[in-house]
Amino acid sequence: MITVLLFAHLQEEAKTSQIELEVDRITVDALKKDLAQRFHLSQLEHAMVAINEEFALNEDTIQSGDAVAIIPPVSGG
Amino acid sequence: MITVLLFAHLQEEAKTSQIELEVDRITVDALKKDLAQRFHLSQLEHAMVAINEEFALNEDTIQSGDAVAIIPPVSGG
Amino acid sequence: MADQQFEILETPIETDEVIKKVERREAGAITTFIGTVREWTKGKKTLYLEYQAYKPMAVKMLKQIDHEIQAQWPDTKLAITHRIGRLDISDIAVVIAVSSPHRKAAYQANEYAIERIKQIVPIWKKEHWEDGETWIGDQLENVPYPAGKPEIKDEES
Amino acid sequence: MADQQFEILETPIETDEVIKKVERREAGAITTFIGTVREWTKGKKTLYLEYQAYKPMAVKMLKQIDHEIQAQWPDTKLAITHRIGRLDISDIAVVIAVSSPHRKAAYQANEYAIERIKQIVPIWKKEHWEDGETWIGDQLENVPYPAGKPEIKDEES
Repeated sequence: MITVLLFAHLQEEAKTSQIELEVDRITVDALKKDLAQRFHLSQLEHAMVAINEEFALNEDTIQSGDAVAIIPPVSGG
Repeated sequence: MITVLLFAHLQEEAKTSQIELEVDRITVDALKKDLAQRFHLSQLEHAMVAINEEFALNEDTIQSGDAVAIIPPVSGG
Repeated sequence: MADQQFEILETPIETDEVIKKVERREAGAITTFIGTVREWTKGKKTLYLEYQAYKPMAVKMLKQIDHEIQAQWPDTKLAITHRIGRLDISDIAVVIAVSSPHRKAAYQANEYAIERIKQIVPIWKKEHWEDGETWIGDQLENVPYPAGKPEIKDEES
Repeated sequence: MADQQFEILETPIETDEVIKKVERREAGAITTFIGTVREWTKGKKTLYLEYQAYKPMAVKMLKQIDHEIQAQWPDTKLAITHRIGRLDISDIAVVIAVSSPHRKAAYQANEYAIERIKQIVPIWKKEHWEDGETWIGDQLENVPYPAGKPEIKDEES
């Protein structure tokens, strides 16, 4: 199982801050496409994905147990 | 009469912070030469002169009543 | 403690507390950047802001910025506190303090830190105006990340 | 009051007090520069410093720096306090605070202010070491003024 954290507008669009996915392995790219479809998340193409608090590339693979977060363009400071 | 204020090393060399000169008019250049000789002030060639709290040029004329200060290279901050 | 040099708080930031973390006898210069909530942005009046963070990763990224700064300006010491939650006009959102023996490095490292915060630290702000609200992201201030790690750009905020 | 934006004090400087003078609702960024007494300079250990000022002219020159900054960065607000008298290691000699709607101007105006202070404001420091003392001037850190007004140079302190 993979836990995906959502923030900012994504959290509001999905109406939840956390999604549990019943998969063992998935690439970052596939995860983004899957989430976009199922939860109608906008602008996911502009978002980064963090695996265990590190920025990941589209080709990287997420494994069961990883802490995954979708990181839309940040606006702190 | 012209009052000349001294600061930093000049004050210590002259053993006073203030010199009264019995002159009516003098150029900045002539004042520096006069002070250097009479009070053995060092590095006056690197000092600026302020007349009434404004930096003056060597050719400028000081008149009786002006507040004059010798400004060695500053080191604040 | 090094761990407390980088904090995400839900309470008001005391600038002096952040400055204290970088004070040391070798320092001749301390620069601070204080990011405050501005009332007007491009003709639009802000009522208040709401900041959200992915806290553990945000702290981790602040520490990464510290590593980057130590590599470029080895003599500096850095502390950063970012506030999240609701902030009103003039409230302090972030304080960055850098100490250094010489001033040039203190200015440069400080400006580098705020630029990197705006690129890699997972914190988001939601603007609340009189006529609506929006999470700020690429549509207004930022551009999407290119593949891989975000790069330094010269942008205003 | 504008007159209190620029001060020469004989007592410790409270950084927060200087920052307060530039706070305003238009500000999105406040930068501060805090100049502190450094223990080591070029391998020599400083015991303490003594600062002296030509006070009325120093305040006047700080105001001139403000005019120069307003001309270059019109949206900024500036406050500067310089301390004189005896200062120990880590004591604050000067605090410069600049607020601005955007950060770039706040950094640039702040750095410009410290550079100008080191050129045109009649304040002098005397270094006291274990083996002697010297008024700091052109022989160590500065160069003599060229004819007329001093110009901006890129120097460290």
